[in-house]
Amino acid sequence: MITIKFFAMLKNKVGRDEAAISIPGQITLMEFKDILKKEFPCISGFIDKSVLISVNQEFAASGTIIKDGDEVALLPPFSGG
Amino acid sequence: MITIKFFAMLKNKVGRDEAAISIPGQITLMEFKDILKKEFPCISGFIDKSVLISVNQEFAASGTIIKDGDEVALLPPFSGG
Amino acid sequence: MSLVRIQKKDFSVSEEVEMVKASSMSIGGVVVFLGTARDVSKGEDIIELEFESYPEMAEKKLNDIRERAIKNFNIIEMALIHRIGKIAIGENIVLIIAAARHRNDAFMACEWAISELKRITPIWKKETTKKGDVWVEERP
Amino acid sequence: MSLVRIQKKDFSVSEEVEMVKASSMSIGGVVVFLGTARDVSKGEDIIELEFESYPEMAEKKLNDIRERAIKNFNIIEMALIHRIGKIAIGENIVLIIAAARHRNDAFMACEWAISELKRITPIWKKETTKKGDVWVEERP
Repeated sequence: MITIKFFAMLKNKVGRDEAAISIPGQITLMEFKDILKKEFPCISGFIDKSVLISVNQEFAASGTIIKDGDEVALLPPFSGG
Repeated sequence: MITIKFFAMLKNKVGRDEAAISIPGQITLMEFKDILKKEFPCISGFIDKSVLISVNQEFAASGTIIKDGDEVALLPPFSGG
Repeated sequence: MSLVRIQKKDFSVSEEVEMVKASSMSIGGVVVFLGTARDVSKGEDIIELEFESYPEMAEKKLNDIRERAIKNFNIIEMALIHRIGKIAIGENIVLIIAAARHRNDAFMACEWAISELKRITPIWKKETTKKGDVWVEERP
Repeated sequence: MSLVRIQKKDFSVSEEVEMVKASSMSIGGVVVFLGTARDVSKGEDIIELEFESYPEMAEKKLNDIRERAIKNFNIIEMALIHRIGKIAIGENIVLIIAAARHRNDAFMACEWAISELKRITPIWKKETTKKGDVWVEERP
């Protein structure tokens, strides 16, 4: 299982702060994004546009490998400070 | 009478923090400096070189007029902060 | 107490400065940035702010900023504290302290650290105005 | 209590910051410079410092810096406090607080103010080392 975390406006849109989905073996973040967009259509626009993604609390790129047990977080533009 | 104030190393050299001298009417700071150098020969080198002078607590230039009742201060290079 | 924290409660600027100063007798200049909640943002009256973070990752990023600041600037120590939860107008939000032998290094490190915090730390601000609540969506 | 002071006793950074913050609800960024007595100066071990001022003129100059900072930088308020008398290693010497809507203005004003203080304020530092007492004769 992959744990998915939602923050700020994404949490509001999805209606919860965490979800879990299973994936077939290891896939890239690019492939995982397509799964996310199908599972959570209400935020697919954000996933394409302004959201950064972290894997196990480190910023991830399109080629980052996602595997069972990972924690993936969808991060809207930051506004701390 | 003119009040003269000495600070920091000048106070140590002159051996006191204040003196009073009288001047003939109004003179420029340039002329007053010559009087100071005669009155306080131990600091005449400083007066020529590194000392700023204030008149009534404002920085003064060679042409500044000194008159009875003024407070003149000899200011070594600052080292606050 | 750690020099890098995400916390709900307010902090004391004096106490945090003393904690940083205690790290060395060679500190000659300390520069502090304190971010506070102001009453107007982009022309809109603000009633209240609320901050949310991705706690583990946010502390990781603040630690990372501290380590890079000490490595890349000529500073002796740095503290970074960010509050989360509801914050009223006038209250403290974020505190960064940079301590160095010489003041220029402390100014440079502190200024760099607050802009780096805004760039890489997963923290989000919700503004409550008369029109309602809005998550601020801006990348600084 | 005045925002511009020359005083013997120590100051509380928190209390001074709160006093500046109290001037406006529109403050979003506060930058503080705190100068402290360090253990080494130009390779020489320092045992103790002592500061002397020309009190009336020094306060006048600090007030002048505050007024020019508010006029020339986009800041809301500024405080400047300098201690005189004997100061032990690690103790506070000088505090400058600049409060603005936006942090860049506060950084610029604070950095300008400390260098202007060093340039125009009649305050002198005596360093006590193992070799004896020396009035520091340097124009920054």
